[in-house]
Order: sequence, then structure tokens, then C-alpha cells
Amino acid sequence: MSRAVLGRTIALAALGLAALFPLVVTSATWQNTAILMLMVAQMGVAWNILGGYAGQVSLGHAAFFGTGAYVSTLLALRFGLTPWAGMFAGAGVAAALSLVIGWPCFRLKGHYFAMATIAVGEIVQAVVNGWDLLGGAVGLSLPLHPTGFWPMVFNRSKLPYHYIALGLLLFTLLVNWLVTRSHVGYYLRAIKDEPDAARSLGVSLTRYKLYAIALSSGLAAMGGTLYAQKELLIDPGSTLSTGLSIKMSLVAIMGGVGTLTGPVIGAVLLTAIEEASRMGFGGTGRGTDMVVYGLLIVLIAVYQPSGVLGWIKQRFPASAPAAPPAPASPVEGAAP
Amino acid sequence: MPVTFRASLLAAILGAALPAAAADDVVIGVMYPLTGSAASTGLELKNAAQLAADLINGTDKSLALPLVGGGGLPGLKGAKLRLIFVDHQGSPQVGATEAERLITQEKVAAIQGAYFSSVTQTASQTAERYGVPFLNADSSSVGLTQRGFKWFFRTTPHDELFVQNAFDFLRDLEKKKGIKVHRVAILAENTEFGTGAARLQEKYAKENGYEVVAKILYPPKGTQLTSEVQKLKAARPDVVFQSSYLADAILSMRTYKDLGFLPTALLANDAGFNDSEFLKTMGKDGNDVISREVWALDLAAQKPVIGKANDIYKARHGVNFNGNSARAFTGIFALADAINRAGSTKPEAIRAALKATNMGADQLIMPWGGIQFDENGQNKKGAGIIVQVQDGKYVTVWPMGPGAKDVVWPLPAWEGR
Amino acid sequence: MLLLQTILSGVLIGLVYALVAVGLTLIFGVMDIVNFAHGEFLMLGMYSSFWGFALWKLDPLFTLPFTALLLFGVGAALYRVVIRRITDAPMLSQIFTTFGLMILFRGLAQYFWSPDFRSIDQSVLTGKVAFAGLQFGLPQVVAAGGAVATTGAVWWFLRFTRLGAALEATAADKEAAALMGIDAQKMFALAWGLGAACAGVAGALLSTTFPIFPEVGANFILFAFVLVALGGFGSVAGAFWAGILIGVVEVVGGYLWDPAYKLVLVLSLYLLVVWLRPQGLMGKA
Amino acid sequence: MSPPLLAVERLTKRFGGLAANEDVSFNVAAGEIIGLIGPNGAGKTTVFNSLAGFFPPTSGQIRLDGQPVAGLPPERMAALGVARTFQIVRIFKSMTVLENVMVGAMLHHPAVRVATERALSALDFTGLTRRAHDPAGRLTVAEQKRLEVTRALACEPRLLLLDETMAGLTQTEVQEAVELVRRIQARGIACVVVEHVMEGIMPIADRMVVLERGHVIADGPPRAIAEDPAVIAAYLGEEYRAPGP
Repeated sequence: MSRAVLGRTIALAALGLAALFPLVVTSATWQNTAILMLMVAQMGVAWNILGGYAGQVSLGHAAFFGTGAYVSTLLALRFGLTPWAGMFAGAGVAAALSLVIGWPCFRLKGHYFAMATIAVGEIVQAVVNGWDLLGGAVGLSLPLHPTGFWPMVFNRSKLPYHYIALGLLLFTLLVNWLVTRSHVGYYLRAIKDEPDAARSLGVSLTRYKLYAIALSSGLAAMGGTLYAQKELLIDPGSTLSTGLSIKMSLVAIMGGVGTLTGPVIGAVLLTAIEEASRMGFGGTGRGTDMVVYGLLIVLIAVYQPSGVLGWIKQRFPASAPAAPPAPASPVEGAAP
Repeated sequence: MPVTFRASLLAAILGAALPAAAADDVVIGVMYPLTGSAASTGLELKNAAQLAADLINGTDKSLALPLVGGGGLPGLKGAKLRLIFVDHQGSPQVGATEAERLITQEKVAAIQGAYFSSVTQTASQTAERYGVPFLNADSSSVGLTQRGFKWFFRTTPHDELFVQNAFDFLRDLEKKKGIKVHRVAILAENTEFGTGAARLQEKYAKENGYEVVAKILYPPKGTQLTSEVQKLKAARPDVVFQSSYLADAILSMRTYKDLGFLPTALLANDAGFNDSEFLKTMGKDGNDVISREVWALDLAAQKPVIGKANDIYKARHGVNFNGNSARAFTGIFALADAINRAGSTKPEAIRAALKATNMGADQLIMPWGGIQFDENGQNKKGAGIIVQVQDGKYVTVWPMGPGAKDVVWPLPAWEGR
Repeated sequence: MLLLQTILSGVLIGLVYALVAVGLTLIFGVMDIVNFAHGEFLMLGMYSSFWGFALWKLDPLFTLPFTALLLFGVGAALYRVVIRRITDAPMLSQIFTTFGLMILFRGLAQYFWSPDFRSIDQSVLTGKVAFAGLQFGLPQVVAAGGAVATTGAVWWFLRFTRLGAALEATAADKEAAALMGIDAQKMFALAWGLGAACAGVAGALLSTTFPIFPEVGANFILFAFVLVALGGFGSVAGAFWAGILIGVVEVVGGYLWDPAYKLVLVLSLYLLVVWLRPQGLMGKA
Repeated sequence: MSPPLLAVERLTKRFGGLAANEDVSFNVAAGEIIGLIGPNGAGKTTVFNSLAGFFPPTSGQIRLDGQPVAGLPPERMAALGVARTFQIVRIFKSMTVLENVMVGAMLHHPAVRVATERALSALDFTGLTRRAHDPAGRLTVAEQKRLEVTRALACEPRLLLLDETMAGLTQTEVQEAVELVRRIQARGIACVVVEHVMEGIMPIADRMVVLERGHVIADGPPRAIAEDPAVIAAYLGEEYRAPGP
């Protein structure tokens, strides 16, 4: 079995597992962990468009995640708009915001860009923190009732949240896949590898980086809406923090930067480590959970810097070229 | 990865998955911030809650509080209280996740937590969804008991009462000493805790006819407070109302001294100013700070059980109770009382018992009228006190009755202390 | 007068920021690695001072050389054990690693020393410096002076010693330096040692005024990042001047405007500068 | 008379106070091969970067079909039909050879399927077809240089700027490269070739432009250039590479 076929089989199996999981496993804790994994994966996949494919390492993506959360929540609280619509409104606002932020920041490269995005994220957090309309430091709360499909609030059953999170992840993956299959995806990878060469081939760096950040932030914002609907409380500290931004990049790195499914794998792994170390050691009050969590991250980063997918590629090198044989095409020039 | 390490992690994961508890125990989930910048407080709260459970499970009856020394809950044939502590890391999302785990995996009868108002909010939401009683002993955000929840109970008074107390105190003091306060300034951390208090303080100051000459919100986790103190100095307030956690409380006091800022009085909003570490660090410079509180050791003069409980706590952990730990201690007693009367660990029965709670003042180590919940789950009989640091100790100065010390007013100069 | 006082207060704290950032920029300059765990070096420096004081009643100023040495050892050892393995890894993996170290160090500090807030309550440094109607706390003045001295020493070391020149050469061009017979591994370890020592000294200088707790690094790391980027990655002089600039803008801005937004002000200034001058104030283009 | 494909008019580029190019003027007609030579540091690469849009000129004008284009960014220049290679190869290492070329082809054919077809035919033209699905980083240096040419060709340029595509190649490889440039010309694409390897450029160039210290010191057919005293003097100053027979 070639690696491509094997990969597809595993992906289908994973999808099946994700779809059936909450029906088979009825423990709310495990169901909840699965939802967290899906949500974190969605963030990582969204982040990956800009940080992975285009190679622009953003450490301020929580600003967009938070924008999505705040926009849909505000629309729901003020105008009774269903979060289903609010989710897209939030994505739109976040994408617009990302263009305003991206345009100046894309003058910067490498570490300079990463640092600037941290600064932007912190500014957004500080501004929202002092913005009364958005509840300031207290944040905004959504009511527990009414529940149901349109208000996107569900009471005890975890199933709706699970399938919304799964759907959103699949949607994000689909967008990601479409990007990689279009010229935009090729351009982004070209920009990441050799920006000057890309320009010489007619690729406008600013334009395609802006495409990437708009898509990436819009999708991250949709995740923000889901967060708001699940936790029913959003505040600057939990939806706009740099820690959250870093987490988005962490899952991508852990799984494999610039790959379609890398962030998903990373999210499953990181969430598992996080939850297990906290559940296992958190109650001691001695910081053991942080020691375990930190240590595991360092070990993975040091011993597997290219992520889980990188490890798989090393371990199981492709035996045959993955791409299909080239179709014959008419020759324009003279044969050599 | 070392094998033992992997094994222990695996054990932890499996351990979390296994159904909890010998059937006889009454399991209560307790959630506090056990890592992060509030971990120090979280640990104190954990210790106090555990002590309460141990006293109830033990057989030593020398402490004159209900249920103590009964070897468990008599209403459940001597079932022991078992507390499961979880770390919510100060994150509302983790709070909700952990509450759910406590309810569904550990099958807790009730939950107590979570110190941070934001985490209390999401965690109690989860409890509400599942129909499990959530007792909050230490979050003072007013909104928590305005959500119309059926399963949420709060023993501590909230911010509005505390702020009211502070202004009642000022009024009483003006009357008693024949002085007049005109200008007040507000300094608060720009977080949920600080801004909430600042808003109320501003409102009450205006209602009471004081002039608010400055309202300064500073970002948390800062490195210096120089600009804030300069601004305060320029505003020349008589009284400064301050809401800060420990690091900023220490930093601000030092900056006051360095920059020579001396208001007539400093009225702190609990938190950092009442932390065990505060006076140790500030030494004489911490003297004469006034703060709102819910507990003080000198209350033991009128209520010996306070001193007795404190002795036990101090013997175990080396420090005195403070307002936070005393409230966590009391929270467990309130839960135990209700579960004992319910005679069952069924949530509905416990909730009914909580609604019917009527603990008297003598059954608590708090200076409260007792514990009795209103229709929103708020304790009607809670009360605040005002303490002042005098000679390195917190002494009660309000309510001004028997046992209350006289207030040192104004603040003496920094030099020559 | 109040304004002048405010400006000078800004300079004092800015110099301490600069010292933290100098360590960070040194590591970056030589290795192109942004160290997220840098604030934890500062935390360790603080705890080193604290334990010297708590166990043996030694003043942080007295134990400062020891703290510097200890942190040098921690930095160099960290390089040997961990960082060495990720020298050639992509930038993201390096961020990932140092971020993990940050969490690990905080966890370890809490594990061994409890999450309690500590402080050094009886230093030889108490009192005030007052002149011409201005007044400053003695600890702040000493901290600023110590920061200037340490930064100056690092600058001197890089400029005027053989070892420093070797370090600079490695920073400028690793291959060329290797051809000149400079052992890059040694230089990297030296950079980490020095970088950690700078942060450790800053921690020691702050330990008499600032509360000490496992997460204290978080308070300083953001400014250190801003300074490094603002001054120009790898530029010691740039970090120094950026420190003063940011300190003054933070304190004066907070005073004249709203303290709630002083962070916004500082970060906006930083973004404006790098927008106009992407390589930072004194960075190489 | 219609304007030349490319007209460089008094192009000047200064960095700080230093002039890398001063008053550089020359024309390129459609389908012509121009050799751009000169000693090291004469400013050849600066001219290239200005033509390709990487450096906005300090003064002077560049015209393409008579239209002023000086100061346009590289991506606009590429769209107008100016493609280039780099002195130090800049291939997309994370991509396959085919994908590298597709990025070029997408300039005029964004649809992936069409771009694939175009890229494959370009690879066929340059003789890299059998490497199409290899990771680009695994190619030899000569192949990488050829890949850059292929990628630039996929942009369907009218003017191709080749920056030292023959440096470091073996004798056989140089001959292959020369052959390739000829075939490119045969497709009606004009080339400006910066080259140190004289035996590579002399036989194919229609005209040579010689730069020294930023100035054009000679402009004419290769034969005439080889005998120009000013050119010989300029080259005697440094390590001299004998021109071809």
C-alpha cells in the first residue's frame, strides 16, 4: 500500500472515529476532551494557512479568535442574531481587521514579524479590556437559556457541540485543502521558501499574504464563536491572550507545520498532554502539572522538531513518488 | 521518555477515568487556582477546605463547631467527607471542563470553588446544566447571584456590600472624630476584580457626596506603578480606595514611600493587602493601612471558637487564617451542614437542604449573622468588617462596637516609623 | 518638576528593562533564537538572591556575583543539554522549545519553592535619594546603576576582549568564524551563559523591590521582547537605548495619559518604529 | 519606427552616496541576445535588479515597448513579460521540480491543471522532464540553474534576464546551457545575459554591453568588443579571463 493510500485510509478512519466517538463513549469528560481537541485542531488548522503555508509566524492570532467570539456574542446579545449568522459576521470582521493589521506588519520579516504580532495581540487585548461596550475586563456572558439549534446553546448533551466542532473543523480543513489545491496555495509556499524568487515570477507578496491572513483569521474567528457558545463567557484574558495565540502555533508545530492534517494530530496530542497532566497532577497544588506539561513539550520539540508528520515521513519514507505520472503534452520547442 | 514517567502518566490518565470513591464517602469537588500567579492563594484555600473536612471526619470534638469530631456525617450514618481538589489554572474554560469532570467522573455530591469570579461563572454554569449544587465561598462579583441559577449558592457577601461597608465606615468615622473627607481617589487593577470594585466605589462615593478626584486603572502584571502614583499625588486625595493583588500592593506601597505620597488614609479592598505575605514584606511601612475584610483574628476575643480554629490551622500550616481561607473553611461547613440534613447525596436533596440552611452566628468562625440563602442563592446574613494594621497586626475597627479598636487617622508620615 | 521626576523614574526602570533585554538580544544575535524562557532566568536570579538572604542573611548585592555565576552556569548548561539540539531547527520549533522551558521552569519553581510570594525585607538598600526637589528610592537607583554597569561590562566585553570579538564574529557569520578557528559550540554556550547571567543580575537587582514568585518572569518578558525588536535583534546598544526610551514612554505616557493604556502606548510606539525602520533602531538591515 | 522592446535610459542607482550605476543606457530589441559583462563590482547585478523591478532606480528611465516601467515592483515587471534568474539559485526547496515551474506558469494560467500542462511542456523544453517529480532540493547545481530558467520561461516572458547561469558549470554543461539560450532565442524571447564565462556568452550574443564602475564603456557586437582597448584595459585591471576564440 503506498503512503498516499495509507494516509487516506487513516484519515477516513480518523474521521469515522471522530464522528462515532460521542455515540460510543458516553462519559461527558471524554466527550468534552474530544470537543476540546476538535476546537484546538480547528484553531491550529486556521493558523496554519498563514503561519504554516505562507510561513508568516503570527503569535497574535488570539486577536482574531477573540474578534469572532466578541462579534457574534455582541450581535446575539444586542440584536438577538443567531450565532450561526454571527459566526460569519465575526469571520468577516476579523478578516477585515486582519487586513488592517497585516498590511503594515507584512513589511516585517521572520522574528520581527512574530514579535510585531505579539504586540498587536497585546494591544487588542488591552483595548478590549478597557472597552465598556464589550464588557471591559469582565467580558460578556451569554444566557444559559434558551437552548437549541438557533441560539447554539445546548444543555447537557455534548453531541451538538461535538458535531458543530467537527463540522467547523472539516469546513476549515476543506478551505485549507482548496487553498492548497489552487494557485494561492502554491504561491504561499513559494513565498515561504523564496520570497524574492516568488516576486520575480509575478507573485505579489503583500497581496497573497493578505489573502492568507484574511482566510486564516476569518476561520480562527469562527472558532471563537464556537468557544463563546460553548463556554458562554468570553473575557479578554481567555479569548485574547498571547498564551492562546501561542497555543495555536504549538499544535501546528507539534503535528507538522504547513501540512493539512498536522495541526489536527498536534491538537489531539497537545490536548491529551494538557488534560492528562492537569487531571493527573493538578490537584496537588505543587505545580507538578506544569512540570509534566513543560517537560513533554520540550522533549517533543527537541527530539521531533518537524512534528509528528515529520517523524512519520522519516520513519516511513515514501517508496514511490506520491504524484501521479505526468500526462504527455504537446511539445512547443524543439527537442533537445 | 523514562518508562516510569510514562507509566505514571498512564496511571494518571486511567486514574482519572476510573469511577471514584468507596460508596460510603461523600465526595465534594473543590476547585481553586493551584498554578499560575494566584496559586499561592489557591493553596491556602485548599488547605483550609481540607482542614474543615478533616475536622468533620475526625473524632476530636474540642472545637465548638457543628459536626466537628463526629467521625463523619451523622445524617449519612457517619459517611466521611472526601474532597477532590482540582486546578482550574485561572481559566474559565478549564473551570468548566473540570467542573464537568468532577460531576460526571468523580460523581461529586457538590462543588465548592473557584475564587476567580470568571471561573466561578463558567464552572457554576456547568453545575447548573447538570443540576449539581455549586457553593461559592469566595468570589465577590455582584453578578454571580443575579443569573437566576437554581443550583448556585454563595456564602460570602458580594462587592456591593463591601463597598457599602467602606462608606458606612467613613460616615461613622467622620461623625465620631468630627472630621470631614472631601476628596477620594480610586486605584484599581484593570481586571474584572479591580474594575468591578472601582465602578461601585465611584458610584457610592458620588452618592455620598465625595469628590472623586482620580480613578486610575492600571494594567495587571506590570513592572512599576510610578506613573499611577504620580497621578495620584497630583490629584491630592484625602482617601485612596485601592484594589490590588499582592505584587501590586507591595509595589504600590513602596512607590508611595519612595515618591513621598501620603494620603490621609488608604482604604484597601482586601486581596493583596490582606495576604499573609503583605505585612511580612512591608514591615512597619504596612502599618495603619485600612482594609475591608470578612475575618480577623482579634474577633476571637468575643468569639473564642475563632481563636481555637485558628490555632489548629496555624499548627498545621504555620500561618494564621485570613479572610480567604476562613471563608473556604466555612464553605465546607455550610456544605456539610446541608448534606448532613439532606441525609443523602442526591443533588436535589442537597439543594433542598441548602435552600433551607439556617446556620447561626455561633456555628461559624465568621463575624456573620449566620448563613441563610435568599432566592438567588446569596447568603443574607453575611457581613463585612473593616480592619486596620496596627503594630503589625490586623485589628477590627468597624463595626464600631465593643471590641473594635480606635482608628489611627490620618496616616503617619513614612519617615520615622 | 513632577514631569522631570516622572521622566527620571522612567529612565531608572528603563535601564533595568534594558539589562533584561541585553541578555535576550545577546542570545538572539549569536544564535537567531528568541528565548521565551528568558523571564525565567530573571526569576531564578531573584530566587537566588532570596535564598541567599533567607538562609544566610546575605544581602542580594553581596550575593550578586554569585547569582551572576550561577545563572551563567544555568544558561550554559541549558544550552548544552537542550538548545544545542535545536540550533538548526526551524524558528517555530525553537519557539516551541523555549516556550516549553518557560512552563517547565515555572512549574519547577513552584514545585520546589511553593507558589508563595517572597520578598527581601531587610536589605542594606533602604531609604531615598533626594536632590533638587526630586526623590527616588535607593534600591531603584542602585538597580539602575547596576544595570548600566552590567550592560556596560557586556558591551566592553564584546568590544575589547578576544573572547568577545570571537562571540561577535560568530554572531556576524558562523561559517567565517569557524574558518577562523572559533569553536561555535563554545560561543553558543557562552552566549547563553552571558544572556542568562544578565537576566539573573537584573533579577538580583530587582529582588529588593519586587515581589518574588514563580511567575514573575511574565511581568518582564513582553518588554524584553519589545526592546530587542525595537533596538534591533542582536544589538546590545540598541537594547540599551530602547530600554531608556520605553521606560520613559511608559512612565510619562501613563502619567500624562491613562495608565490603563500605557502598554498600548508602548507597543504602538514600537510598531510605529519598526514600521518605519523594520530592522529596529540599531539593527543591521 | 516602433520603440525597442527594452530601452534603458540614463539609469542611475545610488546606495547612500555610492553610485552602483551611473547613466547606463542601452537598448534590447525583440528576440535579441545581449551579453552584459564587466569586472566584478561593475554594477551588472544592480542593472539586473533595476530591470527586474527589485531596485527602484535613483534616476533615469526604463521603457518596455516605449512605456515607462522604472520603479514598478518585480511582480508587475513579471506580468509585463520580464522574467529573471538569480545569481545564487533561489528555487523553492519544499516543492517538487514540477511545482517550482508551475508557480511560474500560474502567472498567466492560474488554474492548476493548465499550469501543470504548461509547466510540463516547459520542463520538456529544457530537458528536465525526468526530474519533474523529484524534490527540487535534490537536483544538482547545474539542474537547479536549469530549473530556474525553466521556471522563468514558464512565465512566458518576452525578455529573460539570466544572471550567471553558467558560473560553476562543467564544460559540457556550459555547452548545454549555450544551446538552451539559443533555443530560447529561437522562440522569440529576448535575453539579457550577465556572464563571466566568456566562452559561454561570446558565441551567442548579438551585442555586448560592457560595464565598468557603473558606467557603460562599450556597446557593440562581440568581435568589436573583444578588440576594444577600453574593455581590455578594464579587464586587465583584474584577473583576466581570456575571451573565446
